[in-house]
Amino acid sequence: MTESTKTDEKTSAPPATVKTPAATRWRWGALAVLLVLAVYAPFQLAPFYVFQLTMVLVYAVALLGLNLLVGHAGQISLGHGAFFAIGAYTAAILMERAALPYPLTLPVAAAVAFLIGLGLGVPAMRLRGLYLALVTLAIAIFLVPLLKRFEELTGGSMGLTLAKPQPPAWTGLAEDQWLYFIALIVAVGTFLLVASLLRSRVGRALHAVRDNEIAAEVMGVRLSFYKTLAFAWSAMLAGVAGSVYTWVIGFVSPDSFTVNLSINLLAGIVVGGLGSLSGPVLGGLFVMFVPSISQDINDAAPGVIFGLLIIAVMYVAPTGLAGLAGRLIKKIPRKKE
Amino acid sequence: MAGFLQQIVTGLGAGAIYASLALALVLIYQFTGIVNFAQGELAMFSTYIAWTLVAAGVSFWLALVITLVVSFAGGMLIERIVIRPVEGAPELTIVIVTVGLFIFVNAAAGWIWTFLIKDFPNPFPGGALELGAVTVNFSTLGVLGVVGLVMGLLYLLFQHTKIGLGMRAVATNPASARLVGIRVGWTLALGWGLAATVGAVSGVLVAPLLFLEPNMMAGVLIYAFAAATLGGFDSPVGAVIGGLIVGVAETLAGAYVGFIGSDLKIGVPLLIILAVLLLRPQGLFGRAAVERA
Amino acid sequence: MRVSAIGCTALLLLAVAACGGRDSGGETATGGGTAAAGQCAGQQTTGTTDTSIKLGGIYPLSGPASAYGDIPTGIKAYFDYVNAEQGGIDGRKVEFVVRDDGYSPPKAVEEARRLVEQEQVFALFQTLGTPSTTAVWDYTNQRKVPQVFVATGASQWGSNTEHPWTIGWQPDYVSEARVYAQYLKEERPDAKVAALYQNDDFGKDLLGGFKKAIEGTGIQVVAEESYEVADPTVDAQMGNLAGSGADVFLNITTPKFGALALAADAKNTKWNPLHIVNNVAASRTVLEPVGFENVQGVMSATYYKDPNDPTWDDDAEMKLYKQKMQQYAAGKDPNIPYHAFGWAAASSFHKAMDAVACPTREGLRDSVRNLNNVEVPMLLPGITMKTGPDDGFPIESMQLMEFKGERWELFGEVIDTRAEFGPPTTE
Amino acid sequence: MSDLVVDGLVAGYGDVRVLHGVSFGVKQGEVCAILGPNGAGKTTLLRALSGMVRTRGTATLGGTELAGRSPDTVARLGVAHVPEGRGTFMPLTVEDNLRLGAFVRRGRAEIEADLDRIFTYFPVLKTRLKQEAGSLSGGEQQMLALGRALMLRPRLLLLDEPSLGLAPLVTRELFRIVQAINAEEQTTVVVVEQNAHLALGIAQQAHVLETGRIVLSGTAEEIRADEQVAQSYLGYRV
Repeated sequence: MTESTKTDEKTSAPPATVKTPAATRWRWGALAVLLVLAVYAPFQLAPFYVFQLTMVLVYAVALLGLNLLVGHAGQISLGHGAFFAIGAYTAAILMERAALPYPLTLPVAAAVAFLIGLGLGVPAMRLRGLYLALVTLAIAIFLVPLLKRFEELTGGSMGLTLAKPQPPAWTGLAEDQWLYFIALIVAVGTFLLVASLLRSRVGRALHAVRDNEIAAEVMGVRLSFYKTLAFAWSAMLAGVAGSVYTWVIGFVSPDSFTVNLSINLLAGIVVGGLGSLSGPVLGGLFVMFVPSISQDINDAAPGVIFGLLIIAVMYVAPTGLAGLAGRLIKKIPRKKE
Repeated sequence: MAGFLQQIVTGLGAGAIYASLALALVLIYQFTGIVNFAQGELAMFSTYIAWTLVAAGVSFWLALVITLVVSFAGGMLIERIVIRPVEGAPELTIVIVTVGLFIFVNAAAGWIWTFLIKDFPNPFPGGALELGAVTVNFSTLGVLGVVGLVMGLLYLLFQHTKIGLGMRAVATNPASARLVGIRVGWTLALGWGLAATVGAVSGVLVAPLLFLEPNMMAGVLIYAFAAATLGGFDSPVGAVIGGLIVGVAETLAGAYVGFIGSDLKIGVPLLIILAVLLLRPQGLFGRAAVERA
Repeated sequence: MRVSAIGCTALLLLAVAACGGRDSGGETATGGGTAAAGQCAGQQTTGTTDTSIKLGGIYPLSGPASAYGDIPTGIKAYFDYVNAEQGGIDGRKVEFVVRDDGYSPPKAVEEARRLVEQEQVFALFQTLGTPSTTAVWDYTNQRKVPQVFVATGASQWGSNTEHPWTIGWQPDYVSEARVYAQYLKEERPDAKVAALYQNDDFGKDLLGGFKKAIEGTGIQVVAEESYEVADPTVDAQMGNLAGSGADVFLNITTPKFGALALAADAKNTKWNPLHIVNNVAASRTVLEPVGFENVQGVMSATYYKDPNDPTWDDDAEMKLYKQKMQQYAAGKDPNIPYHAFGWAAASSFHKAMDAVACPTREGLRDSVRNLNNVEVPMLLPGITMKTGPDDGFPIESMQLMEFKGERWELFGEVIDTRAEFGPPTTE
Repeated sequence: MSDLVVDGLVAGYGDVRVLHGVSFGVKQGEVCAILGPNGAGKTTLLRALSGMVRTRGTATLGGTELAGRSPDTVARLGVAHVPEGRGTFMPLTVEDNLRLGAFVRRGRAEIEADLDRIFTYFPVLKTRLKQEAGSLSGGEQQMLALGRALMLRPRLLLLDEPSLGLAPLVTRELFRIVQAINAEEQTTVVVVEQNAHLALGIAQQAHVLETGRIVLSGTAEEIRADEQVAQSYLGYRV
């Protein structure tokens, strides 16, 4: 590793938040507004937009997991879509083959993804940076033919079609609203889980691993243990997102989880902002909306616009949209001074 | 036995294709520590330039020369315009920029040239060499020969020229390279130009065998990654040998291991990579120090 | 930094909510449709008026399957032509909204909902690909939105009875397989077949249909190899198939892989089987890069006219197609077969609309399921669209062809697979 | 007449300013020592001179402006900087490292002659010519760094903590060589050093830097005689 890359990495780590009382108030205020809005939104929006926001939440949960791995533990994964797929398929197979009530599929999907993440994490975490990225990429690619191979279980290339969860009558909610609230509860739950995880000793250990592996080791952090754990948690969150995805879309097939999904997810979290809690939400919005925006701009070749937009965002906000938002806000009070 | 040898030859043919692109990947990685996801797409785009020239009546060899020159300039231009603005940003940001470039170039090629597959002239004779019961296509030999030649030229460039020395210096320690007076920015651009040129050679070699279309290199890229990982991301020789091993291994596994079959043979490079990396994380020919990202 | 980022996210969501709230359309909205009267009373008229009809299509315009993105170009050219020169379909100007799903099922679900709920289309006219179509068909059928002439040849569109609002168009893969089986039964009753197939529903349907059709005959499949769409080459598979000693090669592939397999077969001078390439990869645009001298005697079957085929140079419909493509899709190459496919499908839709009892969604649903030998000029002579209460397959006939010189030559009679085999089934 | 003239030099990283207007001069062929505690801005000063950090103010070498130029341009103007950590090209051979020092020079024969000249200062390098630089010991690497710098035929040599991480005996030998080089080649040297005793031993002039400002300047003897300096940096009382 060269000197210059070392300094780059240092600057890339998000600066530690200095919690002044005012800032904390701001933060809680903003969060409260956000939550109120999130609860209010499905009663105001057309069902289609409710569905879109539901998918944003699903992607946000998956990105939360990726953020844990990439943003907080500093490990690159190009195979996050594979764990998303594992969660989605676990839920689908349990609902289809075992007729398990859908809420029960979520913990099972989480557990399966966690265990597979742990199993793959033990060898994978001996690799660093680029090599880990490529091995995870290979996992994502390999999963597609593997899903087709076990046709009796997975439905092969035709996939599995499932009935979507129906809202209980007492709620008076429409299907889209019900699914939205499920996704919202899962998203809020996982965000709280990750936030408290990061504040704990584990979070500090992960940051130490990211910022300086050698120093962390010297300080007595069991590197491989925490890295593997981060990988497994990240997989678990992807699995949770995957199971909610299955409820919302009602269909899984190998073509739903190609390597493009993994690459979109990684692009999403980098664009959203690594290491920040709002990064996954912004990334989810990016993954969900930017492809359609690209098509609105140029329907002859949407990819041309999508590619340019990714590059443009990285120019404007090299540390992601969360960082950009932060910088913009920071500038406002400064002018007043 | 003849069947087995034939499988190996088939594997070498595929491996040579992977190796040619892996060579370009390794070049960029050496200089910048970046895995350029758009490398294959740039190669595809270069090949379309050559195709357009040939279709316009330019002779194949002249078209090739023009394409290599244009690719070199294009590679440098991309470094200056696309990569330079995010220089100094976290590596992951740059990787994502190359992903954006991948999507952009792929879509642009489809937009300009449509998705119809195109015939690309084969510089090598169409026949085959009969060695006993084994058939070796001349095009396989040609690809292997050109890949070897490119590798040799790169070796000469790096080990025996001043520019090459400067490039190696930038690759190992850019800050220090600046202090001895090397214009690092231009050297990096040179590296991109060189990688784009090698990529163009790869595209021109691959196109007659895979047919030219915008997704021609996307499948090859994955195997080129595997080849580079196997050989070591900082070793051009390793990339080529890695490519050949990957090609042979997946072909043999697909043919002889019943459970794997044709559908799961893509898992073979995965297993090889995993095994190699666990035993020797820097790859077969890489240097331990280079594990940088 | 984190503080303000959350604030910003809040603002952003607020903006999304605000702009969403403005043009929210409820489930009951009629989208400006006129209430149907008389025998059509109570039927859905969303997306259509006396002067307009709005259709939505979902295709991969981005990503690895973008080649199919040419299909809507042909459709648009047809509708533009009909709108400009015939006053639309029965006086209704057609508006065709195309959305991109990148061949990704969840994206297809999103786009289907956008088209149905936001754009308020009358019907989904074509969704492309089995995965995307399967992902949305529960939705369209619950919503009672016609999803007609989907661009995929899976047999479930015709055989499934729980999805009356969804129907295919092109001959399904099983029917196509039967055409080849029928030919081999007559000409090569002892054929040993080697097959290369794409490892997805399309490849498996076609190969499965073929195996089913040759049951009880002297024909056997002696070797089969699959490939993934992500594979760079099929050389290894072709090597293994050549080693099987088969005398017929069944090439079940998409265009690029079809060309690769044709080239590999041509290169191998020791193995010279009868080469049957499936319709998807049989376009002259696939054979040309391989070299016409390398594909002499290759067989296939088809149902619509290939714009590259000189046989149709004087055909009235082909002339019209090429002229109107030039006029309404300037700069697009009319020889791309997907354009002709789109044109043929659009003209089929026109015919189906002409035959509706009521200009309603129910009317379209019933019309496409009650096609009585409807002629579509872009289809081969003798091939018509026919459906009935227990037949959900509009086109089931194909004609064999052999490549000679620089073009396909049709031979034999049009083969009606339904007459020969009964309804398609893979079971 | 000073060869190197630094006037009001301001430098820093991002928003953090490290140097707050530093001014001094070094005569042609003299050795100038920069002393000061950790974090005073000594390394930043050298980086500012060789263009590695953004600056305001001026720094001229023989009348040519250095400040605000890129490191490679500064090197082409004859400034050789041996950075903190030595800046060795680890995987490259010793010979490659030395030749890189002469990267901006032309004239093959002269460069070959200079190689030989460097082996007279550092005979050990000649025996390690084809070896990877990374395999050398710390002292050898420091010698290699010096040799690489000399291959530029520098007009100005900037040395950043040459003694760091080396055994006392090796350090003394190194400073002896620096002194010899300075004497024989008439190269102007600016050396930043924690070990003030050693630095003052070869310097004519010295400046003490604290929190980005020069707080004391004088000849080596004057600085050595200063009681406060003696206390803080020399580790003994006068």
